Amino acid sequence: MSRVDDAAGAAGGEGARQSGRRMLRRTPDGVKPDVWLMTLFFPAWYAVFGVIICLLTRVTPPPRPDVTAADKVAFFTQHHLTIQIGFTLLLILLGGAAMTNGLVGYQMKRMSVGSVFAYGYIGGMSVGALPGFLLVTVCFLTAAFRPDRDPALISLLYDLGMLSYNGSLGCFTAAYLVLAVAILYDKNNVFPKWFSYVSIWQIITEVIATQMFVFASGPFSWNGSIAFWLAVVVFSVWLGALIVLLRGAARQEPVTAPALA
Amino acid sequence: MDTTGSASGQRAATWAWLTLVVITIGSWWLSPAHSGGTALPSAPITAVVLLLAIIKSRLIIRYFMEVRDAPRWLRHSTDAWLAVLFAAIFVIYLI
Amino acid sequence: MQILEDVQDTPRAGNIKAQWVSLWTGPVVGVVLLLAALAFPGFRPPMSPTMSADQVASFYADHTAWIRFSQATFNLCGILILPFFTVIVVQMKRMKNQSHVFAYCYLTAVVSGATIFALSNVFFLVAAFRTDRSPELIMLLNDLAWIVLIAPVGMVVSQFVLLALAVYFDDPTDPVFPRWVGHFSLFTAAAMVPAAGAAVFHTGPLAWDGLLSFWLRNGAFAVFVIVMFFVLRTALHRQAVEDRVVAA
Amino acid sequence: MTLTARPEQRRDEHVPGDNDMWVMVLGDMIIFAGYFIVFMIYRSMHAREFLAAQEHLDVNIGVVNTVILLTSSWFVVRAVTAARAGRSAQAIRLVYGGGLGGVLFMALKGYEWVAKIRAGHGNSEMFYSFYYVVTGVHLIHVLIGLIVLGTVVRELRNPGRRRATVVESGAIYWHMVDLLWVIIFALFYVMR
Repeated sequence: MSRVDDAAGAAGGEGARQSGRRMLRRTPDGVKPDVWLMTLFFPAWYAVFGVIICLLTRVTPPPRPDVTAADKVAFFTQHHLTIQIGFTLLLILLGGAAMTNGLVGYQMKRMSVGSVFAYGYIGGMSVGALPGFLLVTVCFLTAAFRPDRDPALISLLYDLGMLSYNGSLGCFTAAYLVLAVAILYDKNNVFPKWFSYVSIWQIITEVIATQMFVFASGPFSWNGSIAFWLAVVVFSVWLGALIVLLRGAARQEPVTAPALA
Repeated sequence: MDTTGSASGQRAATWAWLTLVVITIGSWWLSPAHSGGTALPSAPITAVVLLLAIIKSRLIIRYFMEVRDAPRWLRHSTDAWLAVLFAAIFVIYLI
Repeated sequence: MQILEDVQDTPRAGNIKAQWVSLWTGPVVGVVLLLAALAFPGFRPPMSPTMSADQVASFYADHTAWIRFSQATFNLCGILILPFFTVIVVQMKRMKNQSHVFAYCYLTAVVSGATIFALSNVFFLVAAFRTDRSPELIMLLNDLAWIVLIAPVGMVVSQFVLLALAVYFDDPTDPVFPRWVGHFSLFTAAAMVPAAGAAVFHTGPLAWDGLLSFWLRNGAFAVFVIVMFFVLRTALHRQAVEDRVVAA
Repeated sequence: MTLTARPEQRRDEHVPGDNDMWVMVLGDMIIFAGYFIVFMIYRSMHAREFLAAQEHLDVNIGVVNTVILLTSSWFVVRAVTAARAGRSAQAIRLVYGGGLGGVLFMALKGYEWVAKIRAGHGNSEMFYSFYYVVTGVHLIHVLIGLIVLGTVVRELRNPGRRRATVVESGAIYWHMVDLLWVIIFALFYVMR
């Protein structure tokens, strides 16, 4: 950022804040309106996402891995319409994932440890959107696109979709790791230290999730009690905590704080 | 920091460690690997093993993690964890 | 843009120069991609989703060379459009008294969106790699290629929405971009949305060869890049003047 | 038990370490409890198969590893006492002793894994699939514990810091690794 901006930033600041206020009247006092907007968007997006994956597309809780090709065709026939509605919606709304991750990256940039971890988080999560969300969307929509395809190919799309969705581990592990390390080193107390430990649990669940590439049934399969259900519990704790902590972090940042470089 | 209290705490921890080692070596004889390839399920042995595991866990929690000097919520939550976990394990075992 | 001689080697001049170069990659890469698009037989007209497996297979067999040439060009040059969008990020970060949270979200969306685009040409190229494969498999690869190319609009939609939000939250007394850029960006976002239907419909305007999914989506994106080139050029010139890198 | 503390020994109640570390430890204990309970459910569904597989586990290694880990925990207990008394050099040596125990544990565990895989006990057997996952996750905790002990040493080396809570928190994490192993030992090696 240039010197001139810094000088003008202080002078023209009030105008921008006012226009921001107009955008979002209910921003609490002392909170940056644009940050608050994204902070409110965060749980809203995950709520919509939850509805899409749980109620419409039926990928969570996951369909069984240990079924025949005919059963998989039947799965796509039975949920044909909701899969198409849900995943088409997700195609449009997928960018919300980038927005929520960008918000976390923004808060990480406010930490005393500088930008390196924030960029690591943004990088890991941006890459993760492809195998983690997009591939299952495309696979399931392609399967539903021509239900009369050879059942072996439908089965392939089913496995490819589910394994990429549940089994894309590294991108998220990298993001959780840099988040955990950043919180531990941070002196600005953007997030409390215990949240770093919760992120470490997330890494452990990703490690266990490697087993879903090995087992088609049992506790370590992609719908298994350990590889899936325990991981979902940990993820819910992580996500719930993050929603609350992002609000705290937004409130904690002074509205007059200069923009991040 | 109160060094005399620490010293006695350390002595207690040392006793706890000794007890833990003795129990561990004792469990050696109970294990199925010593049955000469014909291990049979045994509820009494399992009960003993689980009891010993509870004692060991509690020794570690109380004396190593120093929970015995901790506020009540921590003492109670660790005890509750032990109780629920081992009760669940034994009940599932019996079913 | 004529950089003043006495600031030639300063960091702020370097910043302007870097943005200037990145900005100009936009039209250059744009022309290359346009040529690639014209060279792709499947775009003249766009292949229909109603083609049978045998028709798709013989299409790949008949046009193998051009498909390979054009899609390899997309593969090689598609992501070169990224520096153009990073200029937008840098300009968003100049907006006053904003936290720049939108800029970081925008950057995340740009990276993800580009990654998705990079995938589609791989499917096209694999389909053209062995044209003697079973037609069912070629059709599967072709479906995946088209759906990945056209339907995943989420990342670009959120880019345009974020740019619009950033413009609306900008300081109205001294904005980086004029306010109409926000409206234009929202309009482009809206023009992208129907293309998501390409993963469902076989015929009509929402099919991947349809008026909305193919022509409106890609047309709006191209218009956005062209318009933003001029908007960014103006914004960059203003920054250069403010930073006293060029004469006013 | 003969080890109940006499009332006059009780110092003022205080949370050892800090609350953040207790979130980690209690949460991890709950997560592991989940693994143990799922293990027990599958074990009771395939009791005979599990017991037969258990017989092939080398209880000697199990016992030695348990004693190693208990002893390393005992070193860390003494390190905390030394740190509180201001004997930082001794505390550092004791933490190194504890860390050495962790390294030995990992080495023996690695040997045990290799031996089991060579003997044909891969994860196609249900018992061994649990064994590899649970002991593997535990090994990751040992590894994290070694990193934690490293931060404790760094804290003790710096004369300007040496905060008791940091040393205590690290110790609590290390004891949790021990605690979880003791239960793994009972469920995988000994019960029948």
